[in-house]
Amino acid sequence: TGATSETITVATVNNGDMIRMQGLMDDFYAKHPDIEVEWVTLEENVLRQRVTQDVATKGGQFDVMTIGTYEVPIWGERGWLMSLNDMPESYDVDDLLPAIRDGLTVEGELYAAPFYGESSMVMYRTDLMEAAGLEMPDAPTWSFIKEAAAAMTDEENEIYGICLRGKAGWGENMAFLTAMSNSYGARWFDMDWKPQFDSEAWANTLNDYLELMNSYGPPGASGNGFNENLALFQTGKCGMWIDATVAASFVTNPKDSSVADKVGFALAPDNGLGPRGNWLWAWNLGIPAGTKKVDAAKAFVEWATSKEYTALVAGKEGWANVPPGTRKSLYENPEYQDVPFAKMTLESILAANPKKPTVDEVPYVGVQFVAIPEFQGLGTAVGQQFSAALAGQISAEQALENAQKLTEREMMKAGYIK
Amino acid sequence: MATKHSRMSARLMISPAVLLLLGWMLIPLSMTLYFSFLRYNLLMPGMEEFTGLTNYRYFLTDPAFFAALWNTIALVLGVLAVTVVGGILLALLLDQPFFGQGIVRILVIAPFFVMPTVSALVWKNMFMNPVNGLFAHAAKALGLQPFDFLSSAPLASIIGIVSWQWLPFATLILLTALQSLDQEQLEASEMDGAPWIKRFWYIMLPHLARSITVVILIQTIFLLSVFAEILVTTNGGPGTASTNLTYLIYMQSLLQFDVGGGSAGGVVAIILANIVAIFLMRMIGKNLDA
Amino acid sequence: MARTVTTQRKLVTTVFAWAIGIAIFFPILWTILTSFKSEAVAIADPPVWFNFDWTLENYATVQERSNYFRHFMNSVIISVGSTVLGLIIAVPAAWSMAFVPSKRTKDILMWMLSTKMLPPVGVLVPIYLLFRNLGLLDTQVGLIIVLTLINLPIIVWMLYTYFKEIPGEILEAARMDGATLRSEIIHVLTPMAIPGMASTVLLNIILAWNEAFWTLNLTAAKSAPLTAFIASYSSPEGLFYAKLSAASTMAIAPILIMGWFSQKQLVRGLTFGAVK
Amino acid sequence: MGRITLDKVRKAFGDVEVIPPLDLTIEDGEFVVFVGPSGCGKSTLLRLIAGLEDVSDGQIRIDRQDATNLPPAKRGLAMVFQSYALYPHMSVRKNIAFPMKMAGLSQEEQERRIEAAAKALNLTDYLDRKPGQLSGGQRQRVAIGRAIVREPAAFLFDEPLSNLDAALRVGMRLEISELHKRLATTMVYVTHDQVEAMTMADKIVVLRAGHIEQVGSPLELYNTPRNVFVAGFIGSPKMNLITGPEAEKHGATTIGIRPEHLEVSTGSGEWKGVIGVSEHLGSDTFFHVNIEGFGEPLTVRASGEVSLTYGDTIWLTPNASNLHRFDAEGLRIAD
Amino acid sequence: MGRITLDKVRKAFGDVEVIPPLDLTIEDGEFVVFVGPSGCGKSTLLRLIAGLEDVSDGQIRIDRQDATNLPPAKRGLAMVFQSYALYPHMSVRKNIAFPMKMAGLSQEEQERRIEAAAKALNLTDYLDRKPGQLSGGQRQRVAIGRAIVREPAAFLFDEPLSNLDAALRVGMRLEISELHKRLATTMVYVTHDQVEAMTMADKIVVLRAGHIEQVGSPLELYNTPRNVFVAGFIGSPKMNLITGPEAEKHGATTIGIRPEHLEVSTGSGEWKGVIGVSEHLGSDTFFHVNIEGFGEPLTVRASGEVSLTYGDTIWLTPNASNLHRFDAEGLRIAD
Ligand SMILES: Nc1ncnc2c1ncn2[C@@H]1O[C@H](COP(=O)(O)OP(=O)(O)OP(=O)(O)O)[C@@H](O)[C@H]1O
Ligand SMILES: Nc1ncnc2c1ncn2[C@@H]1O[C@H](COP(=O)(O)OP(=O)(O)OP(=O)(O)O)[C@@H](O)[C@H]1O
Ligand SMILES: [Mg+2]
Ligand SMILES: [Mg+2]
Repeated sequence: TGATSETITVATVNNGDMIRMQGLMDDFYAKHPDIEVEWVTLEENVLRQRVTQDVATKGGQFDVMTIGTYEVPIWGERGWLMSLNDMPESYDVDDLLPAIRDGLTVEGELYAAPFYGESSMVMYRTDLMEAAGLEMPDAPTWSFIKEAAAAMTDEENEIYGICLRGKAGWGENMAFLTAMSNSYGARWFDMDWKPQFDSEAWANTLNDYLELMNSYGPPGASGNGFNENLALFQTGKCGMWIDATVAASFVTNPKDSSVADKVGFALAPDNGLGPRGNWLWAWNLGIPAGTKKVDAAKAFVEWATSKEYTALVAGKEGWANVPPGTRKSLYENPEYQDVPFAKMTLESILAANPKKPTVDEVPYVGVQFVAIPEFQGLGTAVGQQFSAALAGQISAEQALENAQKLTEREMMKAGYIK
Repeated sequence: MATKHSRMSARLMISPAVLLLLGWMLIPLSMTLYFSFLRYNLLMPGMEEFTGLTNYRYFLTDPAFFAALWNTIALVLGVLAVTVVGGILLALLLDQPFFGQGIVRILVIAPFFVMPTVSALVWKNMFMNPVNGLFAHAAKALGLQPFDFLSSAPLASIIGIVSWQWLPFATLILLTALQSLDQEQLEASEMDGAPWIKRFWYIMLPHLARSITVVILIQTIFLLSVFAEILVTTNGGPGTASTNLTYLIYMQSLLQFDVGGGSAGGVVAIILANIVAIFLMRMIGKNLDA
Repeated sequence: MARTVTTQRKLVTTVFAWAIGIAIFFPILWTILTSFKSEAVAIADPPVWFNFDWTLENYATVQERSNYFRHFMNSVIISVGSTVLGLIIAVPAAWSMAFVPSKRTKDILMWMLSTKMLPPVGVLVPIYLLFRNLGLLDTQVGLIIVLTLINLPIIVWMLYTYFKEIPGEILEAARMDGATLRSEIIHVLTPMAIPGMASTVLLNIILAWNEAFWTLNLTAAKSAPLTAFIASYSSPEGLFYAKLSAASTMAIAPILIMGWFSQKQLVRGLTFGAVK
Repeated sequence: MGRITLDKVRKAFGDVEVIPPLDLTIEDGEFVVFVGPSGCGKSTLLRLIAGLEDVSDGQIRIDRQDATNLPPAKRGLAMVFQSYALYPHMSVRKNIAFPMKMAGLSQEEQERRIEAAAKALNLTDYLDRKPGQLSGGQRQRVAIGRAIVREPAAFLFDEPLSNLDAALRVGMRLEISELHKRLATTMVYVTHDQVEAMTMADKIVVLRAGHIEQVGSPLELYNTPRNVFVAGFIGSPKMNLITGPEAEKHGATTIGIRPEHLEVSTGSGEWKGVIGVSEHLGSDTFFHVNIEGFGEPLTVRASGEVSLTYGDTIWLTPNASNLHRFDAEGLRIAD
Repeated sequence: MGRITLDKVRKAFGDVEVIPPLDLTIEDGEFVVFVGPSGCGKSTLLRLIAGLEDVSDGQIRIDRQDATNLPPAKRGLAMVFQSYALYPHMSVRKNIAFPMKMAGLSQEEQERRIEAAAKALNLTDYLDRKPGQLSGGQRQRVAIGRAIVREPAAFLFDEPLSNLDAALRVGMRLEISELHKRLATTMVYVTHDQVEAMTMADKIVVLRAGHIEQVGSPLELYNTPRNVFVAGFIGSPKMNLITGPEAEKHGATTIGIRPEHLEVSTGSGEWKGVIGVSEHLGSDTFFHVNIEGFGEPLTVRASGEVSLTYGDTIWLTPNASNLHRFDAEGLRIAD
């Protein structure tokens, strides 16, 4: 690095794709010898807290931040992010999947570049399904899922029909439950921002969820998040798992997974009401408005989210491991089409609609979240109630009642309702 | 010792420490106090406005507040009970002659050096995990249903983890104290016809009183702000079953970025901590003078 | 009780004490063992004890992911720096309290301790803003200052208890011998308090090394210590017990080794005046 | 009631034999004092009797009963420690009551005995204080009180007065003597203080390196020390010991003469010397006199005030009947 | 060189006046001993002279110079503490060198003085040891060595021997006396030991509650104590003080007679009494004699061994010329 070299600090989440990128930096350095990158790798919740705090107080500790689709519109609106509309031609902005790109655009300005996108889907064990004498349709219903779970459960051998998220957190159990509730016709708020947990639809959602987990789920489910479930599934303890599409590459990777060759995929279940129980999410790279190293930061964002990067990963680690869900061109690539979960991932992403997530109309944007600043706290608090219900500490009714009350309280405090 | 000159130097020499700590306390404290009267969310800059006691009203009427208060007390008392009783028993054991005393002492001390985050991670994943954890393996080997520690008994599990970290500290101090007990006192009581258990009760335990007080004081200071262990293991849940005050404030100010509400919580916590402090200081003051 | 302890009784005690010692140490032992296993072996049921293919792969993976050495150096600089700074401030203060006590001495001491009871989360935002304005975010100096302030009460208290055990007559003798206050502290008090100082230093390094709230929140990359290093492992994807174990072992090993080597000093000094 | 017999009692710590096989009988009601240089095994011997140490060999009998393997509490002895070993967290009353509480005595009986002991020891006003609030002498009395109430077969004292200042020591010495007169219980007392040994003992046991050098009444030891060691050890100021030609004149390897048995004259006498340091106490005057041919200066005591001083020449005459003679082995040569 | 004058020196701790205004002159080269009961202010007075405490009022002059506000280091005095106050982390050599190092003396000069002091105090072999490896007496000598090398205007000693055992105390007492003879430097010495005061002092200052009760040479104090307090305080064993009708017979409120000034007879004498405790030291015998009409028993000293014992009746006759008479205020009535 020469005398003119610039050092940028990149905050990332500790997931596999991001970590893989850290191993591929030689390519970036070769192209940008005058830039050095410092990594700050944090667990999701900590990351979110740290970057939000930094961007809101203009702390200036980071030059590039990894943020979710939840943050981008809120931050963009507040002018906390640099616009990325001036990306060079070669970046090919139009290649981004519209559903993803729309979520990152506020009033015509693109505020973050998607690193990977995901939805959720059903992953299941083909061998167990076969043994149970069932066949998974491409678009199953919730009742089929229940039936299959019952059929696959074999507690004696530590095989649990279904693994779902139970750990409290708006990005953990509430991501799943909110998405699930959409397919039940439930919603967080009505058009007057009145919380809806006292609705029939929510009661059905929660009761079904609890019944599934209590009867066919693994023990300790109230502490399970994405990672815990992944470990369970990889070790062959789950019959089905409904979770992020990115998980597909892990469960089919023979190095880590003992069931790599016995996994099938299906769309998230529905209840025949229209919406399916899947979500839409992307991890994106954004540049905080305060940074003094705009050019270097942009160069990095461009590199990390480019088609070339995808090709680089494919070359080094195979197509199954490229960051999915951001570009049309990837799904048009014949080599990628050979990847077993490619089709289902794309379909899942296309099946989600952040602007109209549920049956009834809502005043907010977001499939598995509500894009208002208060949602992090709200989602987590409600998530804790549901997690307590799952742990058997309170009843479902009690959990819903608590959720309703605390949401009302917070919305009142925040001034949405009188 | 007590000439005017030395008194003056003394005042001069203590002032850096006092002024620094005063600054460390007063500057953030006054800012916190100020924020606590504002409607102030980090995510909504420019909308700060004075709201009087609203933040306090919301914080104090939050059902989670009482749960957190209770959990804080339970956590502190639980860990204290385990570490003090366990520490005394361990100190008694380590005070006996046996082979390899030095090595065993090293083994017993070790948890004290482990970062809270690391210990929480290790306990949570490798021991208490109901599927892959070692306890689950053990339970299954015995033909029992694995117990789901962190969701069925979250607070107790955290108490266990924290106790594991603090047990060495209590043991060390109590062991030193035990070894400082005048042997002649023990011999005198033996001559006086006291059997072992009475010697322990009437002679050793009173001798340890002062050290126990110190252990309680120091540990309370650290236990009131236990945070990493909760964040890593249970995130305060399920529900609010393992949320303590520190964690509650964390949720307010750093998850919801409600600086106003969090500050109000901070002020409440500071007041409560000071009540505990006064209580403790009284106790320790009495015991340390004697 | 200098009566002969029968060998039999000693054996029983030995077995018992070792069992408990190993039980207490077990989580650490298991972590270290696991760090040498492959991920699959790490979660094997029944557990595998020693009979597995020992591998260093996890360490390699961990090192590849983050620059261990830099975090380590930051930890060293921050914990040693805050300890040295703390001593410089605390020695004079403890001198005053121990040798020129006044009615308020104990109140001051207790007040100092009570500052430690402030919940850090309650004042994070103000401190963060303050640090931003002073340009101290993600600097070693900033962390040294914070950790010094956090641990100062403990340092002062410990030193105070050691100093109090030093007979005032010795300092008076030095004064009679023509020593100035400075040489009194440097030539007489400090060397006499070496054992106590050693254990103060050790305890403070341990506390600073393990402090996870401020170090995590006030740093980004440049000055992040090992607590930040471990933060990225709190839930990686897939099977991670072995990698977690390797990272954990790397994070605690330095302080564990230091602690073991100096446990005599630590134990001797860790009394906080609890023992008369 | 309190006869203690040691029969070939031996004690070794590891490989070090601290007490070679030793026989000793302490009669009922006797006041026996163990003296000897530091490290000679006085405390060890006492602790063997108490049961606080196990004997390596031999037998201890208390009242004809074999007590060798009895635990301390069962031997019926009470011990007063040098450090007093009071229980610092208990009031004086509780301290004194402790052995009775352990023995399960009734509350009234306890009260009665505490009252009696407190009165005898002048502690009545201090019963509710903690030991920390008492002076050294008062603490010592509490320790004795705690021993008395058990009504033991014998009392064991390990240098009980050595932590007190001179004036107090004199007082406590008298009190213990009176106590012994009153209770007539066996007492075994360890000290390295000359005066205590001489004034309190019925029988003194002089120990050296775990060996008994001589056993006898104080005046026996003063008048007829069995060897040079005892001669030099008993008496204060120390006996002057002279070797060389002067001793040979008396047909001995060593002769000894006590400072109080030398006559001083400014005119004439047997030995001519020059006064070195002189100490005038009013009641007595001590001279350190350098005599040619003698190695060490002789210490001389003169009664009352004698106005001789540094550098004066004087003559000393030993009182023939008080001259002690010892042979090459250091043993006394009988007259 | 070393004349110290206290002029109306007063000291109060807070509201408690420990030393009421007090005048005292210590002449150059004098050996002055402060005695008095515990807590009477001896140490405080010494520390005022040293500068370790501020005077509340009055003036301290050292060699005619006002030293009242000088810091300790500037007064040119050296102090030897009861606890020795050696620097435990320094070798004996370093300990002794410390004051010279502080004064910035040259290396050679330091060496020279250390050699000299070590030789004088018999410490040459121990120069490289740490204080922890020395016996009590050796430590005390190091403390003195450290004081000597500064060549101070005066030495201050605060009970320097009270931590030593009896035998060592005698030896060190002699050494300090000899040192004083040799150096002829002013020495101020605090003790509560009778014998030390009597044997070492040129001048004794008797203090009570911060007041000077009497100043004089040891024998002056022994022979003509100015009041009952001094009479009772100086001399060992204590003077017998008798009040009541017997005293009135001699035209006094209190009469005093020292134990060594009472003649014992089994036949006849002035006072008839019964022997209580008797202490036989060989060289002397002390009787505690109960006499009807006298409150306290009288202590009597007889030279050598006297074979009287508990319960015997004897007659005592005071030596008339040694009888002290005191009035109602306790002041001496001149003969
Ligand atoms: N527990 C022990 N282990 C090994 N040696 C011991 C032990 N206790 C005493 N000794 C040794 O036994 C010898 C006699 O010790 P003891 O305490 O009986 O002497 P003492 O006559 O009481 O001396 P002092 O007058 O100093 O109290 C000493 O050499 C001592 O070092
Ligand atoms: N720093 C102090 N603060 C308050 N009172 C003090 C202080 N130092 C001494 N005193 C009081 O002053 C009085 C005289 O004390 P000092 O130490 O001079 O007595 P002393 O004659 O040396 O006694 P001792 O023979 O016991 O050493 C005592 O009543 C003591 O309690
Ligand atoms: Mg002894
Ligand atoms: Mg004094």
